[in-house]
Amino acid sequence: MPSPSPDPLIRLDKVTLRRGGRVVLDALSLELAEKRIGLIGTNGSGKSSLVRLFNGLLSADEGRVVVHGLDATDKAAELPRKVGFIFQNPDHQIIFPTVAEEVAFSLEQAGRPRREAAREAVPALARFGRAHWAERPVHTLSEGEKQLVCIIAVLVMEPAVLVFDEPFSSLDLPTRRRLEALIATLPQQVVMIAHELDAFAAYDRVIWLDEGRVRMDGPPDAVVGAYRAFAEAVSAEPFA
Amino acid sequence: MPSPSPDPLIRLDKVTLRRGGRVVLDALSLELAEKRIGLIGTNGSGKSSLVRLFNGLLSADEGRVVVHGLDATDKAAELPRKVGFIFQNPDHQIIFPTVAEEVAFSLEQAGRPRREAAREAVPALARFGRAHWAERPVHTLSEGEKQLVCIIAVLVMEPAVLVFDEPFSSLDLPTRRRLEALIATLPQQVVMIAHELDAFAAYDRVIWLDEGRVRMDGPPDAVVGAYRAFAEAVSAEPFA
Amino acid sequence: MISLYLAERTWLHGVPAGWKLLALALVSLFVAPFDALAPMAGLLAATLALYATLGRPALRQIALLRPMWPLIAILLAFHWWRGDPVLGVAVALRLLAMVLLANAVTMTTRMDAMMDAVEPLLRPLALVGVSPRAVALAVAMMIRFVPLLFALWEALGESWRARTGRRGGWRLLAPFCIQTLRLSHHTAEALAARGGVPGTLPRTRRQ
Amino acid sequence: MKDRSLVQIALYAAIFAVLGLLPKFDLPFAGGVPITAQSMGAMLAGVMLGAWRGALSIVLLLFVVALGAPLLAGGRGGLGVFFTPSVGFIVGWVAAAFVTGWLMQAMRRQSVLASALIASVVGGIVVEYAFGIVGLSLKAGLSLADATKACLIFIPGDAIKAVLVALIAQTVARGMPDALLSRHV
Ligand SMILES: Nc1ncnc2c1ncn2[C@@H]1O[C@H](COP(=O)(O)OP(=O)(O)OP(=O)(O)O)[C@@H](O)[C@H]1O
Ligand SMILES: Nc1ncnc2c1ncn2[C@@H]1O[C@H](COP(=O)(O)OP(=O)(O)OP(=O)(O)O)[C@@H](O)[C@H]1O
Ligand SMILES: O=C(O)CCCC[C@@H]1SC[C@@H]2NC(=O)N[C@@H]21
Ligand SMILES: [Mg+2]
Ligand SMILES: [Mg+2]
Repeated sequence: MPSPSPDPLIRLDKVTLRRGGRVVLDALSLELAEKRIGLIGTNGSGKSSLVRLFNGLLSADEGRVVVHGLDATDKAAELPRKVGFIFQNPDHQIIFPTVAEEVAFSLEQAGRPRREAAREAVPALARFGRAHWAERPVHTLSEGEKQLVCIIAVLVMEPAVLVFDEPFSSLDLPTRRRLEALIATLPQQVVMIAHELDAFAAYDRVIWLDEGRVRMDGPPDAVVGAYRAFAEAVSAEPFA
Repeated sequence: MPSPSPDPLIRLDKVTLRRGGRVVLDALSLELAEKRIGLIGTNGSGKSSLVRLFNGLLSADEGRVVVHGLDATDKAAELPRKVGFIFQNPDHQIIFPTVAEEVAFSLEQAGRPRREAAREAVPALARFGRAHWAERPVHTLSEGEKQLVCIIAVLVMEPAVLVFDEPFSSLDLPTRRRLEALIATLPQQVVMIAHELDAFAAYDRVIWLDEGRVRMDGPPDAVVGAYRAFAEAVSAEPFA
Repeated sequence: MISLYLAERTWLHGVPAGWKLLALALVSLFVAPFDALAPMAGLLAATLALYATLGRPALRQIALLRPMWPLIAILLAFHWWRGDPVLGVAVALRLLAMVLLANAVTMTTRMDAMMDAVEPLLRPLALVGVSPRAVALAVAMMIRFVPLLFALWEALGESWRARTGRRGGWRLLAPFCIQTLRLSHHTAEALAARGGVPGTLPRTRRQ
Repeated sequence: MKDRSLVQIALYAAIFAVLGLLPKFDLPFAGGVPITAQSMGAMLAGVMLGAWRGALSIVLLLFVVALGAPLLAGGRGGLGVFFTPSVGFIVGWVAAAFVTGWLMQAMRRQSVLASALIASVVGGIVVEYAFGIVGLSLKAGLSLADATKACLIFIPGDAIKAVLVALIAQTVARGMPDALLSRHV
């Protein structure tokens, strides 16, 4: 069971982030207390950059980020233990050559002794019906299969916050549905980025990011609806 | 304008493909003559492997592949001029450090002299409203932005066949819609893999691949409908 | 050439990593001074016999030596030219045998097992503030990067071929350098995202 | 960032290993010390990573080689290589990478191309050969003068490698400026 945080809140206070000279997040203030939070927005709007502040992969140029009581500046090194992070591109997440090693590393980072972690990797995979992948070299998996490995490797760590950066983009429909159902039952706080907007139906809150600012923030049907309308308007103007 | 093929047909004759000791495609026979063909199936069913036969990135262990009159074994080197290929993972497609170089390379491959190609890269990007990306190092783009660069880089080559391997997985809704609209107007043959099943509504034919064999083949509503039903059945059984 | 790990299990997978590494080190030390034909031929024969006991998948891995043939040819030609072809053959045999032996260890040992085996040797480093787990991880990563660099080169080549139908060759060198750096950048992020270099923070134990 | 250093060290050790898979030649006049692309690896590590991390990446490589991994030129490895006439060169790579990296950092304000070239020549040739010559004279029973002469054969190749390293460093500085760690410490 994931350990509950005493103060389960992600707080951003006038956060500005610059990357390569561009302002990517612009004096953003947010309080994320809900259990299920969706993050949407066009490509390049700053979604991935924002969630990278939560686990210390990026740090704010101005302003303050506090995640479940940990200041992201002082306590950057402790954040990854609180915040599980599924990368948008599986190739950016995978560290080890075989599936079992990848999962075992997570278990070890979560505090299990080495041997125990190695032993538990296969049962952990079995919970997802993928025990037979244990010995497979990761690079011989299909893209969707790799993506599932990334998700499993983070879920087994049972962190207090789960950040999913478009976790289902390459998954097949049955696997996506089963993961959505599984995630719905988890006790942790979930921050999910997706372009597949159906995913948010049962969420508590959806935030629409636009050029590093919040364009809309509220219940899923309102925000997703407005975003869809925006998308239709934009796409009326054809390419080329 | 893309040059029309005299014989616009992709034919597979009892094709078997093995990868890492596993049979990935199993005595597959197909005749693809339609303009718009969708390819669906669960992760690892062999979709990406199949389309890699079309442009010679993989070659069949048994059987014969003929693409628009070119035998994929003898004429492997000529295939890429016929078959434009958008990779599933942008990181696997991008070669050059800047966006303009990436696009210029495509133009050069399509027959433009080097200088002309370099000059034309910016107008080509402009057709997609992305002229300002020209000088950006590709790795500083967001994942969705990279995916769009990959698509643009292949579209500008105007090959006779366009193979899209989950091209929209990271794209935002407006961009996806605009590309779908653009693709609908193209004169070329299109083979599209996607897990996002709405994409196929206006297609001529959808093929459902399952463990390297054709499980169903027909008009989009029938095949997609059956696949959805299958997905619901599978996902009734929860993970973990 | 440090072949990828072999998924099909063989009996050698079951031998503890430490023993395999020790055996390899001992053999390499022992054969270094020999330049005679007979012992080297014997060594290679024994190595091939070892592969035979590992089964067909292992034997297939011998194909990984293909890039070494030109080197062996040059070596033989050179020693011939110097008037000592027998020495050339002996040297070539040793080279092949040792590479195959080392490959046998690599393809039957998972990296975490490798780490385990190495760790006791590193314990003294803790005295100067270097965590043995960090060193073990660096070793594991380095060994992982070698085949990955080849995979990266291949992926670049595929991408080039997908648009040209030809091989990229030297033109891919500069893109390759940049890709390797991106690879390491992403790996560093992936490591940080899961808690960073181990052993540097007090671990919170959970039940 | 500590994770980043660790990964970079591992990466350059791996690149060094890959360079060893390019063909080598056994040269009689140099007592069996091969011409190898790996001498470029030490320059590259220093230029890209700076003194400490550059040197550590070579230490890591040598450690793994000692464990038996066949990562030196021509697929050699194991403890055996530390008993050949090459040993001076092999150990010298650590110092070569360190000095190369140190110079690179010291010339932070000069152009990447020029400083990488100078650093590679001084670290990867002058320092590297100093170690190598001593090793060679001890192991092959040559006088220091003879050992020095034997090493002249390496100069053209190593000069080319230094130029290559400088060009690579410049390309990287253009396409991915942050990656040149030697400039950011
Ligand atoms: N390089 C490889 N070596 C060995 N096996 C491979 C390799 N690449 C893919 N496979 C295997 O081949 C099968 C088909 O893979 P493929 O990539 O074609 O699947 P896919 O249908 O495209 O899946 P996805 O929807 O996840 O992209 C899978 O079982 C996969 O594990
Ligand atoms: N390493 C970087 N250096 C400079 N700029 C960057 C870097 N990474 C991203 N950016 C820029 O920052 C902005 C936000 O990028 P980010 O990756 O956060 O977008 P995103 O909302 O996640 O988009 P997507 O939906 O495509 O994943 C984009 O304009 C992008 O080009
Ligand atoms: O693999 C070995 O045995 C070590 C070889 C050392 C070769 C040295 S490094 C500097 C000089 N330049 C070369 O090309 N070879 C030597
Ligand atoms: Mg993103
Ligand atoms: Mg695929």
